[in-house]
Amino acid sequence: MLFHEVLVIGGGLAGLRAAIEIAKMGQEVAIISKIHPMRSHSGEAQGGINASLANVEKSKDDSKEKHWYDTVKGSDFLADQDASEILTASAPEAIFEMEHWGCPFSRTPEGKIAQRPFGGAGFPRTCYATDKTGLYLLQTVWEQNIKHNVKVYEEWVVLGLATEDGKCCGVILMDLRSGELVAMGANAVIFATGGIGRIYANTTNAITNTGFAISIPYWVGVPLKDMEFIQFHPTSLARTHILMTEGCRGEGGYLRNKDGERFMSKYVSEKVMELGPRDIVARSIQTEINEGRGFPDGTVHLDLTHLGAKKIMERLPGIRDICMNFIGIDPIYEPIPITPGTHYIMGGIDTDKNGQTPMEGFFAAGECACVSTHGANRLGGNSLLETVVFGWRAGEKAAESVKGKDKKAKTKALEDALKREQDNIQNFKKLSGKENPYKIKDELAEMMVKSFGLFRKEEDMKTGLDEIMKLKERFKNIRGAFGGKVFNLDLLSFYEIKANLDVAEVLAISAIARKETRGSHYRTDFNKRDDQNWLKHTIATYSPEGPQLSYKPVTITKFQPEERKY
Amino acid sequence: MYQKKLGIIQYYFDEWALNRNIGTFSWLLHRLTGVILTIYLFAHILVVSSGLWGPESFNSWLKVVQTPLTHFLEIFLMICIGFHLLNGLRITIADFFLATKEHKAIFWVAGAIFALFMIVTLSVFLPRVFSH
Amino acid sequence: MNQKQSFSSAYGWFIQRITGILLAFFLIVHINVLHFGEKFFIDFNMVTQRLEGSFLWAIFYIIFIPVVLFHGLNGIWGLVEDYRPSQGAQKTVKVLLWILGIVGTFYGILAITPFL
Amino acid sequence: MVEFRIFRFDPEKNKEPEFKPYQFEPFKGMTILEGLYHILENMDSSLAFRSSCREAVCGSCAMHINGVYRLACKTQIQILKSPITIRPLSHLPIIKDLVVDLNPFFDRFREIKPYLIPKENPPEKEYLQSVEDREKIDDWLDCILCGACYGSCPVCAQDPKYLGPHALLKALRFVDDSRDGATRERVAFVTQNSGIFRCHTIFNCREVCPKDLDPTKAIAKLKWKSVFKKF
Repeated sequence: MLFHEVLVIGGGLAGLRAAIEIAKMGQEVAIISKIHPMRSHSGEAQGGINASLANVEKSKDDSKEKHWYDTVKGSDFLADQDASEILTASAPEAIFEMEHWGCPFSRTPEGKIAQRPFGGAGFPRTCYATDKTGLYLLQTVWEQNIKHNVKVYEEWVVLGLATEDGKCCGVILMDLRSGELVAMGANAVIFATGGIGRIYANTTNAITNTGFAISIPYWVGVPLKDMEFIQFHPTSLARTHILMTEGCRGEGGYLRNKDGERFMSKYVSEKVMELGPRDIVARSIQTEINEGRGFPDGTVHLDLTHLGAKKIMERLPGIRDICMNFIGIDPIYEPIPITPGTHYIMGGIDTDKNGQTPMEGFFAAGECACVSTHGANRLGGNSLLETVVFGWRAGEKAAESVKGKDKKAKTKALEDALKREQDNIQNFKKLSGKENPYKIKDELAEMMVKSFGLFRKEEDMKTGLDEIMKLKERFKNIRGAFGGKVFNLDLLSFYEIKANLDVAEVLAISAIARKETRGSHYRTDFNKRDDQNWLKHTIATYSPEGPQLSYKPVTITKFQPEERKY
Repeated sequence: MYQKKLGIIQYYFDEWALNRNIGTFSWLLHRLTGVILTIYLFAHILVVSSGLWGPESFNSWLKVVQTPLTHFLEIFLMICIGFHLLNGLRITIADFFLATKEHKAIFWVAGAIFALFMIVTLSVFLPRVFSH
Repeated sequence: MNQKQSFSSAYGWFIQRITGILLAFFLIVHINVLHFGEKFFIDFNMVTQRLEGSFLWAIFYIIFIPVVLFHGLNGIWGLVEDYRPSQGAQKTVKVLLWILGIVGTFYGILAITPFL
Repeated sequence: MVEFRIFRFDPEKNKEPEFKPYQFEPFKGMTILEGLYHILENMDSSLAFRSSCREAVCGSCAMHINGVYRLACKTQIQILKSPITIRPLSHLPIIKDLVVDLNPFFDRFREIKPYLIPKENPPEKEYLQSVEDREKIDDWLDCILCGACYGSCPVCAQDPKYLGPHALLKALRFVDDSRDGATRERVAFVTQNSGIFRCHTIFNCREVCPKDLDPTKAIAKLKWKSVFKKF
């Protein structure tokens, strides 16, 4: 039976960063990833990574505390302020480290790391490397993993967790190449599996970002936190929903409706305009579209034409490439049609500020975790920062926690879990219904956009929840999975669709319960923030009857909740 | 896992089948003409060296090699030399001046020069073939 | 970074290009004179007329022959190397090519002496 | 109506690969990747291929489509002539259908030590790098390791030890980086038997690169540095 002291699940930024930290501390570590690390969704991040470096003229009054305040304010005061403080205070160090590892940041004329303005931030503090910051960070961190010789199991999928006495003691894996199931023991497991965007149809996320990973710990009893808070990115390309970075607006792009009007002035102050926080800008765009001021194809325009060819080529070359490749538009001469798209989940696996979940030996970091630094709405540029900072902290903590422990797999628990998964797979292959599971996936995704989108309403959400239950019923009556072993994508999809349904249910129940408007959770029937009753985190725990909700207070240290105005 | 076995010659056909572009085309022809020219070079030295055994030996050898067929083949030789020379210069320009972006343009310019060269060659060589 | 480095291939590459450029000049002169300039049929006398007592032509061929042989045989070596022969085979081919080159050079220069 | 002719090889069933035709009605703006998903979801659940980002930055879906190596995600069906022939990347062992074993590809990449080896101990803040120095590496950064260049390079087929366009491009990225201190070692390393001088300047890598990078130019630059020892 295979054994590693620490297992990192997920080869994105958070996972890779955690692995480096563990390797540096001298513990044995292996990364397990469904895809090669360089294919991770982190590489799609475009705009930048926040840190109060005060490198440019306009940001010279910036400080860690101001970054902290902006983050908390952006979160609509739902963020745990101690976690946010850690995030913002470690930011400069984390970024200097990346730079020392070779990340090719763009530079100011003095040779320092360049910064650009981003939504919801008081100063230009987003460090960037043209508009491919995520890709370059991912390259850098992966290269460091090569340097530290970290073992990577590429194209191995985690199917389940093995637990013993409420402690995590390993994972069950499927090697996609051979189709074999493998049990792998570990003293600590770090989940860094990223987002769940694919349960929505209009997502900017990669095809691999399904709800599967997050549901694995959920099924064995690890609670999920704040799942109702889904961020909608204001600018995603029409139809394909490919991300158009916030940097477009940071560099001075305009949003225009069909009358050519810069409509953001109606929703936020003249000073902020397009650079409001994402939830507000996204809702403004959707309002314009809903009230008939959008273009006939249901979009508004992101206008970069006034920036000039030089600036676009220098700062936003990737955006230009995407526009030319996918819709045949050159943003130097034509505005880009955009709509809001599902982008990020603020919630996730419940962790404390060291990445430790309520289950011993089980950690989480990155987008799949909810340390709650982002509260109800994340600011642009903070997600890359979160992956790096909390990946690092989770790695450190996990490495500490396994020191001096037995280096032996707990055979009994692993074998049980292995048996369970083998049965699951057999069941999937034996099914003989009529339904096409992919139809269920698509219908779920469409429904989520309609019922749990930017604007939410009690009755819509209730019908949405009914729909989920119906789809769950239908899922029992699907066709059997393809029987082959090698690279069986079909079987994997079955797992993912089943998980999508469960995660959607958690999301729906959490959202229906929260009777207020906060950050990205905007309800038309309760359109005010309610600090009296709802300044608390939603915790959803698995039970066979469906998710059980409980609540947890928000940590408030320095900034008292106030009205959020931009 | 499956991997196709490569034959020594088959390999060139496969590469051409999967990459039908200027680069592969000129690489293949460059190789072929290079080998032909090297073989020709040695043959050439051998024929000329017959002069070492006196003028008669040289003249009798030249009679053997100056037939309508060899004169016709000389046109082919000119094609080889012309292509190899021009393409060699094209690659050298790309390597020395980092002009990789312009390689296609250079190819077509070289093609035009090659065409001119061939017109002159044919006008001189074809009459020679039929003068026997 | 433990694999054996070979700067000889670096010079091989460079000299191949330089000899290539030189050959462009040599060949144009050689072919122009022989194939385009001369009458239809060549015999011993015609060649002797051209070369006899010409110091320049002698120098021309003494440089031309080694350059063209190096270029040709180095090209063949590049082709052979692509097939990744074993160390032993590589050595054999290398020695063979060097012998061919040196013998060819001497024999080639020798071959033009009757005309001088 | 469009027809996909897809290279199929299932190690559990076939000894030799075959091409299978699939016909369906594409919608406007449909990409090859969406077409493959359409086939997987509705027509043939045994199909295997890689994909992740669907926006040309992850490099999963490089394959040989109608005569050219391209990313399936950014290739529109309507620009191609039906039937569309789809093959996996060449020069790599095939695991199943369109999925190839990229290990040889990544092993070559690891050999060049693809990480920054700093010149000096890191300063307290960032290394200062002028805008001009940053610009020098700008052309070599975007590699997504999709393997299109490796598949298209005839040298990679003959010589599995050949470092390949992707690794050499990365080597130049560090050689040109003003912060990197191992320039001499890097150039010496790529001057090995299976290094830059195996490149025959065929230009295929720059022709197929989906990110419009120019490995041919990178290799030519390395050749210069290697010959004249200009670091």
